[in-house]
Amino acid sequence: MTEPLLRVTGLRKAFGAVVATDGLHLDVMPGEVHALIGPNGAGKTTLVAQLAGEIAPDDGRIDFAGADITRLSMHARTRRGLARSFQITSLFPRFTALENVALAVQARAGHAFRFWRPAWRDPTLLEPAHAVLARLGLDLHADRPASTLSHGEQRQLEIAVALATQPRLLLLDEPMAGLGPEDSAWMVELLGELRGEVAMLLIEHDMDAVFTLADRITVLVYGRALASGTPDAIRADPEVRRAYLGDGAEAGAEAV
Amino acid sequence: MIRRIFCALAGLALLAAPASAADPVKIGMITTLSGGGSGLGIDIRDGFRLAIDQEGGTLGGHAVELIVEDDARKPDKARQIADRMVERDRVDVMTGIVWSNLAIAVVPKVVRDGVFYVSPNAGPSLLAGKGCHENYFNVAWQNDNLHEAVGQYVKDEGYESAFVLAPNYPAGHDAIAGFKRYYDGEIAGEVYTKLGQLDYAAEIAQIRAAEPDAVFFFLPGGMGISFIKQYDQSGLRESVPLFGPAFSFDQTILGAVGDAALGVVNSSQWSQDIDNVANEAFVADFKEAYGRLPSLYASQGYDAARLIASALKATGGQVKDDMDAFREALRAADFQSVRGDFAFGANHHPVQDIYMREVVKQDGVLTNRITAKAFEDHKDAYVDECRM
Amino acid sequence: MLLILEQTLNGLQLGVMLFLMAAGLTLICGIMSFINLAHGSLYMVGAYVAATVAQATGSFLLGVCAALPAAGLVAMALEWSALGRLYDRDHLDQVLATFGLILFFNELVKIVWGAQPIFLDTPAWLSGSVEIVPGVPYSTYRLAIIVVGLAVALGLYLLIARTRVGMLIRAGASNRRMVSALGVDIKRLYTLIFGLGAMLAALAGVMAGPIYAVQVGMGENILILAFVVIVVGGIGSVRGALVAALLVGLVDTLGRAFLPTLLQLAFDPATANGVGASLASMTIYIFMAAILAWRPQGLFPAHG
Amino acid sequence: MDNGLPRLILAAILAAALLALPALVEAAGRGYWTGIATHVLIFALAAGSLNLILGFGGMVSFGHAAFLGTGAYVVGILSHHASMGIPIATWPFAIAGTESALIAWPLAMLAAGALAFVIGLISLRTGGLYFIMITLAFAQMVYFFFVSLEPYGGDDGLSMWSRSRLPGLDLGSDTQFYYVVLALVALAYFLKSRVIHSRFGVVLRGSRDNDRRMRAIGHPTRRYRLAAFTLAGAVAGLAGALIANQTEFVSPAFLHWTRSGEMLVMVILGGIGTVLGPALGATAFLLLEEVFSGWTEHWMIVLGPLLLAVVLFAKRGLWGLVSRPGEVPRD
Repeated sequence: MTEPLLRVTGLRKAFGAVVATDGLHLDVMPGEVHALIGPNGAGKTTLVAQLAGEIAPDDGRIDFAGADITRLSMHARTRRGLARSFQITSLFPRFTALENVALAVQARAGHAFRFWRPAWRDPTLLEPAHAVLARLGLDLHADRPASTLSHGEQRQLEIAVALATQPRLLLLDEPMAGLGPEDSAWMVELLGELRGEVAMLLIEHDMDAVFTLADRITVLVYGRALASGTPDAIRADPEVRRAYLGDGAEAGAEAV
Repeated sequence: MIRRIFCALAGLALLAAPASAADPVKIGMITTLSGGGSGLGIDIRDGFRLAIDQEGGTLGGHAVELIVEDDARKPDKARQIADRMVERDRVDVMTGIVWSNLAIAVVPKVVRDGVFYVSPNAGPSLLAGKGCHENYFNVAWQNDNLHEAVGQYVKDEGYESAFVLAPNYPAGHDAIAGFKRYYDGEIAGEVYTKLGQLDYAAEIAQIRAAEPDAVFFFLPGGMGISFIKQYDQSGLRESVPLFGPAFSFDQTILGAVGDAALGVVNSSQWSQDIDNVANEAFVADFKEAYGRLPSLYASQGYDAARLIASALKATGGQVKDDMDAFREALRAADFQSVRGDFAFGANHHPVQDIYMREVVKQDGVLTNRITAKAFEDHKDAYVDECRM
Repeated sequence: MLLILEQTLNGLQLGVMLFLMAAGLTLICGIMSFINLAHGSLYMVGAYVAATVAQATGSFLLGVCAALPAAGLVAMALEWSALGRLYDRDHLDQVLATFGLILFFNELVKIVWGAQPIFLDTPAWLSGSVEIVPGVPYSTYRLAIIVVGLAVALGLYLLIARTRVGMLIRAGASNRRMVSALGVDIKRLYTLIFGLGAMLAALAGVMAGPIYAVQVGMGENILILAFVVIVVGGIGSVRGALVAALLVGLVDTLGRAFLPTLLQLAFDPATANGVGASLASMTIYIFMAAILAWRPQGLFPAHG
Repeated sequence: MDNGLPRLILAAILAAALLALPALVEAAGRGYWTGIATHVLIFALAAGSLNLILGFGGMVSFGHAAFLGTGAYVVGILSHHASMGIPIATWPFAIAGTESALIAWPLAMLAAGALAFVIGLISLRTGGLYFIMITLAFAQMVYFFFVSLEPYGGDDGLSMWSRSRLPGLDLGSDTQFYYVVLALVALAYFLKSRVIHSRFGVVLRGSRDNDRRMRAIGHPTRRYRLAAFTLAGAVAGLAGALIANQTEFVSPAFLHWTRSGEMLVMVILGGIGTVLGPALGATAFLLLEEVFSGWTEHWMIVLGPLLLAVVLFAKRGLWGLVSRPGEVPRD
C-alpha cells in the first residue's frame, strides 16, 4: 500500500457562523485523478484556497508528499510540487505566452536575486518553457502577449504555467470554465494525456469531463465528504443521487 | 524667466546724478510668493517696491533694477535662484528671504561670493553670532528680540508665573529661550507643540490646570490664529492674559483672528502709529498704492530698501567697485527708519527700541496701539559671539 | 484626574472634527475607489465661502447654507467634467490629477480672497462656555461640533442602511455592473455621492472656521489626518471612520498632553520636554503604522 | 522594445547634448544653466528610483522623500562634524565626521536603504491605498524626527561648509559636479535597464501584474518587492546625498510630503514604467515650474490644470507622446 501524495485530515474552516469546511478528510494517491464535485456553496473554493495556502484552516492538517504543509505559504507549497490552475484565468497579460511559462520555470530554478543577465535570453529558462508550450500545442503563439490569446488558448496557457513548475499534484480549479464544447474536448484530451504522469485533484462542474477523467470521485456537501468512490460507485450511490444529482436525474447532468 | 522691473531709466538721466549714470544697481530679491506663507513675502516685496516707486524708480538717487523671484519656501530652490542671480545677473545686493531655514541655506554662500545681503525678516541666531559676516546686514531683528521684550515686559508688570508655549522647532526653542532670558518669574509650564498643529484644546487644558498668571506664546501664521481663537473660546482670557510677539497680532493676521485678539499686549519694533515723518509717509503711501494697511513685514521690506538707498547715496551708486565704502555706508545706517531711531550693532543687527502694543479697535478695524516701551536701544544676545 | 477627563473630552472632540472630514473622503474612496487629494481643497472652499457670506450677512447659518451647496456644485462640476473619467484608472492617475487640483485651488483662493488669512466668527449663540464638569468650563462651540459630528454619523448610517440610495451605494460598491443592470444611472449616482462627500468636507471646513485659521492651504494638514483616519478605520467604512477618528483624536490629544510628563519620570525635564514633544508629533503616525501592521485592511475592512 | 537604429541615434544625440551642455551654456553666457541641469538630473535619479518600485513593482510609495532626505542628512551630518572637528560618537568607538564622497555617499545609500528596508518590511504587508498611506505615515514620522533634531538645526536645517571631496576632482566647480552627477545618473539608468529585464526584474514585474499568480507558481514575491523597495530607497538616498551637495544645505523641507507628491508627479508625468520616462518627467516638471514661476507668481494655477490634462489626455505620460503613438505598452 503506497502512501497518499496528499492527505487532508479533519480540515475545518468557518467564517463567522458559516462552516465552509467541516472536518473534511480527503486523499490523493500518486498519479491518481481525483475529482471533487458538489453543488455551489459546498465549500470547494474554500477548500482549494486552503490547499493552495491562501487561507489558513481553523483546524486539521494537510500532508503533502509525507510532510505537514498546513502552515506553509503558497509559494513554498508550489516548490514542493503542488501546483494549481485558477478558476478565473490568472495570467500575466503583458507578458508573452512564452514568458508566462518561463516565469514558472524560473520559480523552479531557485531564487531570483540575479540582477544582471536578461532573463528572456536565458536558454535555461526558455528551452523548458518552449517544451511545455509545444506539448500543449501553444508553440505557435509563444511570442504573443497573453492578453491577445483567445479564451481557450488562455485556459491552456493556464495549465501550461502550472505544469512548468514540474508539479507532482495539479490542483485544477474548474479548468473547463467558460470553454465551448470543442475546447472542452481538447482540454479533456489534454488532461487525459497527463494522467499517470502527475496526480490531479480536479474540481469541475462538467460532469462529462469528471466521469471521463476521474479515477475516484468525492462528493462535497456543506463542507463534508458525502461520498467517495469510483465513478460507477458514485453514480449508483442513492444518497448522492438524492442530495446532489437530484433524484431521477441522469448521471452527467450539469448540476446547478 | 524672471520678472524684471526696469525702473524709469530715462527719467533718471534727466534727474541726473552726474557721477555714474552707467548701469543700474542690481538688487536680487528671493522671497516666498506662492504656497504657504506667501503673504509675508508679498508684503516684503510690496514694501520694498514702494520705496523705489516713491523715488521715481531710484534708490538714493541711483537707478536700480529689482529682480524678484519666488522661492516657494523651498531651500534648494532658493539656493538655486541665488546661484543664478550671483552668476548670471551679477546682482550687487540681495534681499527678501522670509524664513530662517532658507536664509541659512542661502546667505552664507552669497556673502562669501562677495554679494551684500540685507535681511528684511529672518534673523537666525547663527547669522547673528558665530556665522556673522561683514557682507550680511539684518534690518529687521534678531529672531529673539521680540520675545525678549515680552519677557522684560511681563516681568516688569509683576506677573509671578508664566506658562510658555511654542512649536517644537528651533525658532520655537529660541523664542522661549529669549523670553526666559529676561523673565525671571516662575515658569508654570513649558510646552512645545507640533508644527502646523490645528487644535490646542489639550494645551489650553494644561494651562488651565497650571493656573499661571500669564501666558507667553509664539505660534506664527495659522497656528497662532487657531490658538488665539480657541483660547478666547475657552473663557480663560479674562483670568490669564496672553502675551506674545507681534507676529500673531500683525495687520495681516488681526483680520482673521477677530475680536479674540482685542486687548492682547504684544511686542514689536514697529507699529503704524509710531509718530515720525517717515512712518507717516510710509503708511499713507502704502495704503494708497496697494489699498490695504501695511504690515510689519511691509515695513521691514521698506526699511531694507531705504537702508540700501542711503548707502547708494553715500557711495554715489558704487557697490562692487568699492565694497568697503558701500559696507561702511550700510553700517552707518544713515536713513530715516519708519520705526524711529535705528543703528547697527557690531554684528550688523539692529540696535533699536522695542515697543509693547495693545490690540484695539479703531473705526471698527482692529489694529495696534503702542502702550509702552519694553527696551530702549536693545541689542541682541549673540553679538559677542560674532567675530568679524 | 479631572485633567485626564478633560483631555479625554478634548480628544473625542478632535476626533469628531476629524470624522466630519473623513466621512466624505471614505465614501468617495470606498465606493468609487477614488483617491481625492482635492478633498482638502473643498474643505477650504467651504470655509472661505462661509466666511465671506457670514461677513456680508452677519449670519453664520447663512454662511453654512451657502458653503455646502457651493462646495457640492464645484465638486459635481469637477466630477462631471474631469474626475468622473478617472474612476476606472489607476490610483496613481487620480493622485496626479487631484494633486494638480490642490495647486489650482490654493492659487485660485489666493487670487480671489488674497494671501492673507480671513475671519470666520463663532456665532454669538454658540460662543461662551458651559460647565459640564464642575469647575471646568467647556466651550459651547466645541460641544456644537460634537453634536454636528454625531448627527452626521447618524445621518450617514440611516442613509446607507435605510434608504434606496443607500442600497444602491452598497450595491454599487460591490458590483457596479449589477447596479447598471437595475436600470440605475450609475454615473449620476456617483456624481451625487461625490457632491455629498464635498458637502461633508465643506461642512467640516465651516465648523472648523471659527476655531482654526481660515487660510490658503488649510486643507492639507487636515487632509493627511483624514487619510490616516480612513485608512485606520478601513476604507469605505463609515463606522470604521468614526471609530478611527475618535481613536486618532484621543491618541493625538493624550499624547500631546501627557507624553512629556510621563517621560519626566525617566529623563530630566528639558530632555523629557524635547523628546516628548517630538514623540507627540509622531504619535498618530506610529499609531497608524501599528494598526496597519496588525490589520493591513484597517479596523473595519469594508470589502471581504 | 527594440526599434533599432532611430532609437540608437536619438540616444547618441541625447548623450552628446548632455555631455556638451556645460560648454554650450557657458558659450551662450548662461552658465547657471549647468546648475539647473544638475538639479534636474538629481531629481531624474530620485524619480527613476521611485519608478523602479512604482512602475515596475506596482508599489505606490507616497513616502519617497523620506529616503531622499535621509541620504541628504547623512552627508550633511558627516560634513558638519568634519568641519567642526567634533566626532559623531566617542563610544563604543570613535566615529569622526567626513567630507569624503567615497565614504559619505555610500553611507547615505546604506542609511536610506536600511530605512527603506524597515519601512518596507512593515508596509508591504498592506496593499493599494493602505500602502500609499502607510508609506506616507512613515515619511511623516521621519519628517518630524528631523524637524525636532535640534543638534543638527531642526527645522532650520544644517548648512554645509563645502561640497564633498572626491579624489582628483573639485566638486565645488559646478561643471565638474555636473559631470559627476551625470555619470552617476547614467550609470543608475543603465543598471536599471538591466535590472528590469533580469530574473529579479521579471519577478518584480510579474508580481506587479499578478502577485497572487506569482506566489502560486512558487515565487516568494514579498521578499523581491522588499528588495526592490530597499534598492529604490538606497538610490533615492544617493540622490539625497547629491542634492545636499548641490545646495550645500540640508533641511526637513527635503522630506516634506509634497516632495513625495512631486516625485510621484514626475514619474507619472514622464511615463510610468518606462525606463527614461521619469527623467523626462523630472525635466518637464522642474522646467515648467521654472518657466511658469517666471511668468507669474500665480504659476500654480497654470501648472495644476496642466497636470490634470496630462492625466486625462496623455494616459501614458510624456514618454507616450514622444515614443511611437499606438504602441502597445509592454515594458
